[in-house]
Amino acid sequence: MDPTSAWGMVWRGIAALITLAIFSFLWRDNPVYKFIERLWVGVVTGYWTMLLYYTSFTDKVRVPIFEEGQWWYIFPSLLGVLMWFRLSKKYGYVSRYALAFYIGISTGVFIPLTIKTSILYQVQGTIRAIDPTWTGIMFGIAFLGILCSLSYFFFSKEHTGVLGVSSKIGIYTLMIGFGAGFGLTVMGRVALLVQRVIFLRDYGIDLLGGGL
Amino acid sequence: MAWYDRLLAVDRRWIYLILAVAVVIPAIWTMHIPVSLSSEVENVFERVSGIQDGKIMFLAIDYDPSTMAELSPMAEAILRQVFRQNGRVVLSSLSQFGPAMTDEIMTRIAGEMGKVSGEDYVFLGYKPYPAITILAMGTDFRVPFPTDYYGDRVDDHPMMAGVHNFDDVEFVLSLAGGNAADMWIVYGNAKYGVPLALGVTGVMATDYYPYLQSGQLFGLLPGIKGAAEYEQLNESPGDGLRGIPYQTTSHAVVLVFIVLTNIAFFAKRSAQRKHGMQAGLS
Amino acid sequence: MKRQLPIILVFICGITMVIQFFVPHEYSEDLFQYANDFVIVIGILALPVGIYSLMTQTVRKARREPKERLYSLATIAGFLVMIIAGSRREWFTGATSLSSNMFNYVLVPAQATLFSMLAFYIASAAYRAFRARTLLAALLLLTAFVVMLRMIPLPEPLSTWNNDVVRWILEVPNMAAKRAIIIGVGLGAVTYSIKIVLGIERSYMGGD
Amino acid sequence: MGRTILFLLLATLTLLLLPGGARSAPEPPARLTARDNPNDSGHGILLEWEAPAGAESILAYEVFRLPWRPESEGPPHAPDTPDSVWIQVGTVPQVEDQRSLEYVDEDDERMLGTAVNQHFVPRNGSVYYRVRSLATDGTRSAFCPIVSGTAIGNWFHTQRVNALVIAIILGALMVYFIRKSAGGIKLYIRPIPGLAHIDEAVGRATEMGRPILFVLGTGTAGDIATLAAYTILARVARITAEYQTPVLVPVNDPVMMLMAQGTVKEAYLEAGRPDLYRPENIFYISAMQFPYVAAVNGLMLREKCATNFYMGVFHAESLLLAEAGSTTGAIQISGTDQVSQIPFFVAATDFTLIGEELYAASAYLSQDPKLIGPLKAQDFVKAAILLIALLGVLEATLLSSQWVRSLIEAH
Repeated sequence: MDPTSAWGMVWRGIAALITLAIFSFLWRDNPVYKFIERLWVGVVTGYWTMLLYYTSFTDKVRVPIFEEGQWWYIFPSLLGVLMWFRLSKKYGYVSRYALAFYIGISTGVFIPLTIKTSILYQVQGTIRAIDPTWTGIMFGIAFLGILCSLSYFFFSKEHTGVLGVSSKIGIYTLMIGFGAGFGLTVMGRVALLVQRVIFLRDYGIDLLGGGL
Repeated sequence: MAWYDRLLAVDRRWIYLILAVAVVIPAIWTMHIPVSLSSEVENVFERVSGIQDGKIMFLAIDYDPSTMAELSPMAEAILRQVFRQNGRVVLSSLSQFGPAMTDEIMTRIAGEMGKVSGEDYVFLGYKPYPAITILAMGTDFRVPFPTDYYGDRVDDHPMMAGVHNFDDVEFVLSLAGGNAADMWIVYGNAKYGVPLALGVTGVMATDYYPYLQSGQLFGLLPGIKGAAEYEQLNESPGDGLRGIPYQTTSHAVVLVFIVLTNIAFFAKRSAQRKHGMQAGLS
Repeated sequence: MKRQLPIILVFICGITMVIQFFVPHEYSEDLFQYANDFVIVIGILALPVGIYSLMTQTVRKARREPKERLYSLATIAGFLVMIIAGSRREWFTGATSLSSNMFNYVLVPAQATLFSMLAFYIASAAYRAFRARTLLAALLLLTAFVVMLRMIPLPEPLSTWNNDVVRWILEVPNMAAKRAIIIGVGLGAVTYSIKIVLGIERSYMGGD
Repeated sequence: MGRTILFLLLATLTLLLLPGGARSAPEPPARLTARDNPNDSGHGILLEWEAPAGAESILAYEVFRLPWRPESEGPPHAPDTPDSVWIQVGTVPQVEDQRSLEYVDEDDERMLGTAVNQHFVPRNGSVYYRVRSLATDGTRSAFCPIVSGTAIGNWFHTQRVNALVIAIILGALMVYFIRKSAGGIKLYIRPIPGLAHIDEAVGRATEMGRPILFVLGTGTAGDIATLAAYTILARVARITAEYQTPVLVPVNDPVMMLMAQGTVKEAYLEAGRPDLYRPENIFYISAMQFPYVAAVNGLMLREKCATNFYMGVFHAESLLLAEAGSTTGAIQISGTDQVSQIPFFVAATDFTLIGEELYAASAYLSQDPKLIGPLKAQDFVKAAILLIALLGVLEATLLSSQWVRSLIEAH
């Protein structure tokens, strides 16, 4: 759509109104914000429903069962239907069978995969030689930081003695890390805000410049 | 209510308002704010400044449209500078979706500055397998690229006479949005000893500083800040520097907030201590 | 039985999927795909329950308070319009259809605006929280301060010093903290998962 | 395919282009072998060969194979098939003075759209290979003798033993410590600041006569951090049942909603107040992150929640929720496993469970030996990991070897 055509201006106007309405929440909660919030929830639910229908539902339920005759896809669908029984007072318990599959499979997949990516990979990455160079020494300090930070997460031992010292250094290291994370994020968020401001500015220019 | 109490309990809407002003003003009116310079960017600038009067540098455009916002300002600034100095440049692309984008940038800038393919620049094009391509270019650019992106024989280009491999260019600068950067370090720098600098996205930057320390890279352009610094050194404001003013003002506002809130906090604490001491004495 | 069977099912599914990871054979890959589809399909088919929940709460609010009626109407109308606008595939995917206009001019700007509000919230959070009450709070605020300072043009040699310090923070303590958290989280989550598979932890399952 | 043709074309062009004269072709690679690629599904063959004499002038090796064809198109190609049928599948660079080289030919797709995939490696079927050298001056060697290999599906991934060992040790230690603590031996758990304040935070809401908000994050019901949040929700719900304070749980996933209703109902039952349970207080809003946050922010302000909990998986919404929540003066307790969001929770909420603390919460809250035992086991494994890392670094520094590191190599 041509953004300066009549319809383009109308749609962009709607977008501009929504932008201003959401920003108005910064001032205070107000009826306009509330209206947009509720409308948004309705619209997004409708969109999401149709999106799931055309993608996952079509690929995993409709096509395999009804078009390709892959009868074994009936089982996950049946379990999915069991979830609806949660709404019934009497038969609510049957939804637990579906939940059991859902949780059992998710956690079972998760266990070895997390050992691989969060433990093995990460520990592997920390094993390096500490050479007598600037980089080497910095790595040595970082390594010490990792050991101390991890020692902060010992739960079953009182943090006294050596563990007390290391966990203290650990929490200091964690705090420095958090501060850095906070400071680094400002840039990206401001960039997003500027995009909204520029969107409003351009729409304003087109509107005043006789776009309509 | 003491001044510090009022400051500590200030309505947050004042904070929103001040930040909004700090962002909106530079976003609507163009203004120029200098960025602080870092040595890794200055090093790249100095080396590129040396590409004068017929000298040749190698520019590897190894990113694709997904990281264009951060890396294209660097490519543009560097190409303009080299052409202004009458330097020449050999380009390649190791990213599958990079060549069309490279061609667009190259043709546009060459058109603006009246530069000619084959005399002032040669765009070799794209080849898969980055490691092999870099290794092969180390022997002769013609091994992986007998013809350039436009299908012309490399040997037919006057500027390529006597230019065979990395020994014949001053240095390599790779603008990379992915692992091509590592390939250049391992195969280009470690195997052939090519002087190498990288331009990378802001997120990637921390991974490459150690190579700067170890001397494997002579320079690094980190993300949009690197692009802005470069444009400032080059005195040619572009998308990099345009993104800076509102970043500077908004960061400054947040920093001032932090200072103010701490001044008020300590003022209150010392007042309380004094008060506590007097209470204790009496 | 009502309580035991689900726990046994969790155990069987969990152990099967753990073993699957160590079996590279093609049959095992097919099993993984099939099991994964269970999670996806159960997830999709639960959506009607979600919509039912949303609609009943919307209607309930409207019934209870007349002032709420307009807002409730907005939710219901928005939902129905999107369902009708997307009821045909070509309407749903068409470049200038109502469905894609709603997506581009309602959903996208709304999302981008809420996301951009973080800029304000970051500023107010900094004002409120970055007070040097304790040593830990001081470290947090000082690091954030120094990192943000890199966007401010400083006179030499301050700017070089600041650049070096920021780089050091990112490469040394920041890297150490991130890695330690990832390892800790990984280990904690694996232990928690084993507790679920073994049926020790079952608060998620709830009552009848 | 296109790439292969391009490469061949290019190679021919290169040959034509290079100045003529005395050029000796390089030696072909030596001792080529082909065997099943270990630890895969059965569609990969591992080729190994040695660099010939004069390897310094070799740029790379070109690997060729006979294409696959389905039975309907005829029997598999025999090794005496003419040169034109052979296809190039890969190029392996000769790096530095590397002596032994390898290439894995892997492809498990029979068809690419409607076309037969010639690169397919059949399970339990033979494929023929030959390799030649490409010199830095563009000349090529003759092919080395043809070899064949057969891919089979493997039943155990030998390189993943380390992960299996960790899982088994962790599981065994858990069982051991559960038994030990069930036998009456008291195990210590260090206090976790955020958790110690849960009761107080709930009490405050009661005094003010306002509801409590519990946000389970924007993950899915399959995320472990979300599941861990249910333990805390169960605890909070039990206290609120005693105090008769409503707890509002808006969720962004229907499965999570059903689970949360079950958890809260159970908690009210345990507290002896099933009559107070209101299923409508646990409701679905939207599966999408931002409209969900917009609605929760509105809810916090309109319902004037006195205490907000944020537990589970959080993304950019962490600060959106925490800042909006702080405007109402609510006490806020947060916990997430997401490294990038912890800083915002630490800054904007009153108490934060940092990463692993979220998982330890269940043990801390219940003081049940069955849940404390695993925590002890977890600490043991953590200590072992620290030790391995330390030994690995010492070994790398003092002996310049990588044995310890190779033990924990992830595959």
